[in-house]
Amino acid sequence: MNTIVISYKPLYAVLVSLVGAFFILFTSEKRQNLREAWTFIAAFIKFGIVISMLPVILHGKIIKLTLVELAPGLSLMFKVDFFGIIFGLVASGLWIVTSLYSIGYMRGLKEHAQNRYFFAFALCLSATMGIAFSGNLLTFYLFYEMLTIATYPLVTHNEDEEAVKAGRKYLTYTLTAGVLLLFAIGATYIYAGTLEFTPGGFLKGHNISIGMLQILLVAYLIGCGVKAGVMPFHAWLPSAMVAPTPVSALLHAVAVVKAGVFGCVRIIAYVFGPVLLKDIHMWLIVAYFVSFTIIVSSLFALASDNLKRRLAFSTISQLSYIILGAALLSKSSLTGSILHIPNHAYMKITLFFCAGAIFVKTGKKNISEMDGIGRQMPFTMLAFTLASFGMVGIPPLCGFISKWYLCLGTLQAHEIFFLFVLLTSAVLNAAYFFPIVYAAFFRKPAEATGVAEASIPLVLPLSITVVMAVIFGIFPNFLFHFFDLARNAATSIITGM
Amino acid sequence: MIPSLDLILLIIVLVLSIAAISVKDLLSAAIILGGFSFMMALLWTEMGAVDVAITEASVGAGVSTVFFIAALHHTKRRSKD
Amino acid sequence: MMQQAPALTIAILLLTAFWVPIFGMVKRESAYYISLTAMFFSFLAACATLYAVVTTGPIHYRMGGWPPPWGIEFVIDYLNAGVLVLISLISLLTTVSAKKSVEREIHRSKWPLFWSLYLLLVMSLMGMTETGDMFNMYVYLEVSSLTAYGLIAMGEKGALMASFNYVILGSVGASFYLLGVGYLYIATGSLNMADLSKILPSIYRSKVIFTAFAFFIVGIGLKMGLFPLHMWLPDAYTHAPSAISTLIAPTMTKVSAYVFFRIILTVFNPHFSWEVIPAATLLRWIAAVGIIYGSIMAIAQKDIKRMLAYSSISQIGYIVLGIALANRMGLIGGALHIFSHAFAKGSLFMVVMAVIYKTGIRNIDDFKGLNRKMPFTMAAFCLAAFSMVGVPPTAGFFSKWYLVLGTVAGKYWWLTAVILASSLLNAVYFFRIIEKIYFSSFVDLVTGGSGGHEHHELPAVAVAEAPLMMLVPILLMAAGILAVGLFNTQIIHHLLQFIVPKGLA
Amino acid sequence: MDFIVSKFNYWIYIIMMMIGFYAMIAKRNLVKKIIGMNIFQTAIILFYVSIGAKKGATIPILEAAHHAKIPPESIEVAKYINPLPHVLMLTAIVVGVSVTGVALALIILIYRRYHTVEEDEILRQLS
Amino acid sequence: MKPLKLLGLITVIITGFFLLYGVNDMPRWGDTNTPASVHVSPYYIQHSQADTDAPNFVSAVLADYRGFDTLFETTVIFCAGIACMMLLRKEEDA
Repeated sequence: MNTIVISYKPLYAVLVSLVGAFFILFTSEKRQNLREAWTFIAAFIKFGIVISMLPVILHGKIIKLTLVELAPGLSLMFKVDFFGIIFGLVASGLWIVTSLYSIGYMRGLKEHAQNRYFFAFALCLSATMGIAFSGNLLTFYLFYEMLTIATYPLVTHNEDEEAVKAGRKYLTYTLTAGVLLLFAIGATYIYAGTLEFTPGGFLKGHNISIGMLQILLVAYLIGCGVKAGVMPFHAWLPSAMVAPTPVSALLHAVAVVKAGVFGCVRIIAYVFGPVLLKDIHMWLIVAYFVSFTIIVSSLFALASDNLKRRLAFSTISQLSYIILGAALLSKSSLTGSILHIPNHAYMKITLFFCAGAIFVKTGKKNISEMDGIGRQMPFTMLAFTLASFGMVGIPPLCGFISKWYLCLGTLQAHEIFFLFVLLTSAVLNAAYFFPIVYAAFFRKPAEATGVAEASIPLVLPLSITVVMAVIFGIFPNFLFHFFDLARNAATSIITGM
Repeated sequence: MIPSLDLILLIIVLVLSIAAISVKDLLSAAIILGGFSFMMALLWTEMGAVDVAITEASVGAGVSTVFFIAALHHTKRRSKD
Repeated sequence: MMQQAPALTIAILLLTAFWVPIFGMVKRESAYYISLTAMFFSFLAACATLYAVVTTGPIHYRMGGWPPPWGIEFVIDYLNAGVLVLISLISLLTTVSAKKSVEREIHRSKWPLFWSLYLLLVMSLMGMTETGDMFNMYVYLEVSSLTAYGLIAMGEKGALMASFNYVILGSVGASFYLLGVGYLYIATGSLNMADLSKILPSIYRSKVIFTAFAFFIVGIGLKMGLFPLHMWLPDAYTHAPSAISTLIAPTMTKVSAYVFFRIILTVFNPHFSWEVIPAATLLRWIAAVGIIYGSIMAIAQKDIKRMLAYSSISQIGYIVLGIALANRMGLIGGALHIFSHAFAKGSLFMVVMAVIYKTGIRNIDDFKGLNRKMPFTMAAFCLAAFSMVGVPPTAGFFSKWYLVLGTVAGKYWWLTAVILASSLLNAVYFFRIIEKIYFSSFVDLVTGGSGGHEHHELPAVAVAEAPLMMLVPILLMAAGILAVGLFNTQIIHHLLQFIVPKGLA
Repeated sequence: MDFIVSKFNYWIYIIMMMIGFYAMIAKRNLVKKIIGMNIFQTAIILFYVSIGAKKGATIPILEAAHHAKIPPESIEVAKYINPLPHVLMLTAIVVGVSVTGVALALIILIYRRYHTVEEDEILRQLS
Repeated sequence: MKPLKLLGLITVIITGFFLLYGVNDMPRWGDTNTPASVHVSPYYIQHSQADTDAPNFVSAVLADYRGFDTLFETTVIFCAGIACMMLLRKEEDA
């Protein structure tokens, strides 16, 4: 088991968008077509590379690549395992869709500084890919910080006061988190002498005091949790919604926040490991902590009228599902939590796309203005409705499967409390999504308009993602084998192999 | 080496140094500094460092003082402290 | 030729410096080209030295052929071979990029003298790195100070007073150093560093040695701008001609930091410096306070050069902290920071020089939208700023990484906190500028934040990049930042690991 | 008592150094600062010269007939004053004068621009 | 007394105290057996005539053993000269 294959593919996957980014940067601002061509070429090549690694991983092999030595005994190391490839597939696959959407959105609004926008976007994807495939904590940190920096120009894209403020807030939160992470990584290296991710954790058996381990865990989880929007550290996420919608969609539903969650799961499952986490009596505390986030952010979502803001709070709540699943440390809950990464991504990106399409078409941002919008934009709102069903967890959408496993996990871990948390949150989800759907289809619009859908580049992506969300609900192994990957990952973590 | 001469020269040098930094007329201060250097040269001769003494007498007491006076020629003589 | 390389590094510059004023009298422009050629050959010699050291081990070069305790020798071991190449590379690049700026800021009639002093300054810095004799070091120290006094005074308003203050404090520093040498000499009778390190261990209990040590620390500390002895540094960096700030910021303080390493680790042995006297504890406190002080003062500045100067004070704190941690990781981190900070500060000052040359802007508030005018220069600025903040994979991250490892290994948690807090402070003052450069074009145009989406077309700004002679060195320096970052393991493996005393964890 | 008497000279040098040092950092007049610097440096030189001193020894010039070769072993070391500090101090004197020269040139320039050599007045003009 | 002067005075006194502290362990003034007189310098006294043909030890050391220092002593003068010329020169092209 776990045969190691050495291949340059992970490096290529990272480099493709990096090189693409520079092609974009050096294209003149006027030449839109060429710039978008670069984006597409890079996106497709990247996706192709990632998908070509899938069969190898499904065979139970691990792709490994050691590059430059970053520090004595610590290399820039890529390692593609079950867990990593899921994230890689999600991010690279959705990049293609988002690129298409971006083009429609940016052209529709005649945005400025599109070069910078697409450049930073491609850079973000490089960083995300690096995070997905990093084999040790130092490599992870390198790409994690790269992601922080690359996202910054996207958040401040509008260059007005609000955007600049949001950018500052974003940097304050994420850089502080990065610093904590650096401390934790440094301390881990000094104590454990290695930083390589190992299923089931590598920190065990290094004779580290419990207090120290607890401090490290807290530092790690804050470090990654800030990006994941865990509750007291979430404030940057709603304000970062000033960014253009494709940014919110990809970065705040897929790349950035998922990178944070991905990091949290990596820390819990591949650095500490289930056994150690139980030994230091932290798993329940973490679980209670994120449960709080799940409920409270749902309440916040309920209270906000701005659609993107409501989606942002929904994201915060859903991300905490993933961390909760990991913290419960049972096989089912881990499967559910890992599976929720792609599932939530497909659903949430649909929702954001819809919000963007509505904004481009009608200029409306607030839910209270959206009465009857379903008659005007039937496709968009249909997709929205389906995706929100998925978020609540209604079968046959993909959200159901991951939530089902999460619930099973709470039972496996004998913690009934968390089952209630999940169910309450599902009710709350319904409470903040269904009124939108209701208003869109059953309320009369202020002024009657005929059917006026958004342009093809906007509607096509959201149709694709929502269709995928449905298909993944019915055939969880469709195309990408997400379900098998998630279950294998969970097995490897529990058995420590 | 004559201990008493040694001591007397040392005390003279000390007094001159205090004088150089405390007089308010800069020209006098420069000249006192020249004297200080010259006494120093004497002291060094007495201590057996002839080469150093000769250099100090010519460079320290001579050239330096000339520099100071030249500089003072281009600036003011009076100092506030 | 290879055997003579250590002497050639200096000799080329020295001989050229004597001739530059003479050729310059005939034709003013020739001074620059002669100097540039000399810098280039000296750089080659430095590279040859480095190559020889890496392949065959440390070099002992006897000046005039007299054996060490009696004559003067150059000792080039791993660390100073690296510093030597660093200094000559950065000063070569600075020379290339400084041409236009000097031509604008310095009057034509003074060019030959200017370049002559410039060469002598670089020469003395290289001499300080190479020499193995305590008194010879003093002479270089004075040459570097004297040339720097003259060069700094050539700047604009305020430069004269900045230079004069530097004269006073620089002389105090040099005199303290000289006193230290005297105290050591009276107790040991030797001036040769290697010889001293053999004699000293037997007399470590002597108060003379202790006093000598204290005076070395203060003397070198003054020269390198170690908090709280930094008073001369902000003014000098701010008011000096741009070319000179660019030259001295990355090189002079780094060479002094290197001398600091040398004195603490080679002349006195680490056991004495860290255990017999509580120097390490004291230096840790000084470094920590300096790091925070420098960062906070940098945040308060409006003038970009002054801000960079305060940031230098903070960065010097890192290097000293590395020494004071007294463990393997800390030492490596401190030594690596000499390299990473030299490249980062060098490119920052080069960028500032280019900006001043091109636009005359010095106030941070005026940097608004500069990326549209000078995209490449600003990209380099960002990279260097990231290095200062410590974003991987730039050089600054790795030196910080080793320093953090050092503090963790030594269980100095509060120092870990200081390093981390200061990188956040660095982020504050660098991102403030980056924000202005890239994202503030609309703040003024659209009154009061329009909610964003009704953007007007920005007025077209023609790209007006710095001239190629400035741009290429800037980009090379930026590449250097990345190179030091990515190949830090090689640098450590070939050069820096040898400074760690045997038996140190 | 022996402590004071045997090292009395060092005490005086140090007091002298401190006089110069005080003038350097506390006097507001630029020329006074330079005078202080000269005193400081000269005191250091005095200190060095006395390092080389030996009781009952003579100046460091070989006493021998012209061109007569004396075998190294037969030269009595204690008879001659240590020459090394003297050599160092020749350099130090020159360095000191050079620094003084540059500093005075600066003072002249400062006077040309600010018409004063008092530090506080200059700072007032600068701010 | 102004606060700045007081600060200066304190600095000076501390420095002086340090120097005096060091003096404690110094050899007696004029002692012939100090490390300074027995370690390196005897070689100069004994061998300079044989090595350099100069009866004056100081010139022998200055010009030969430590001739490298002397080279830079000259450089210092050169530097100072160039610096003064550069500073005081009128800004006009001849």
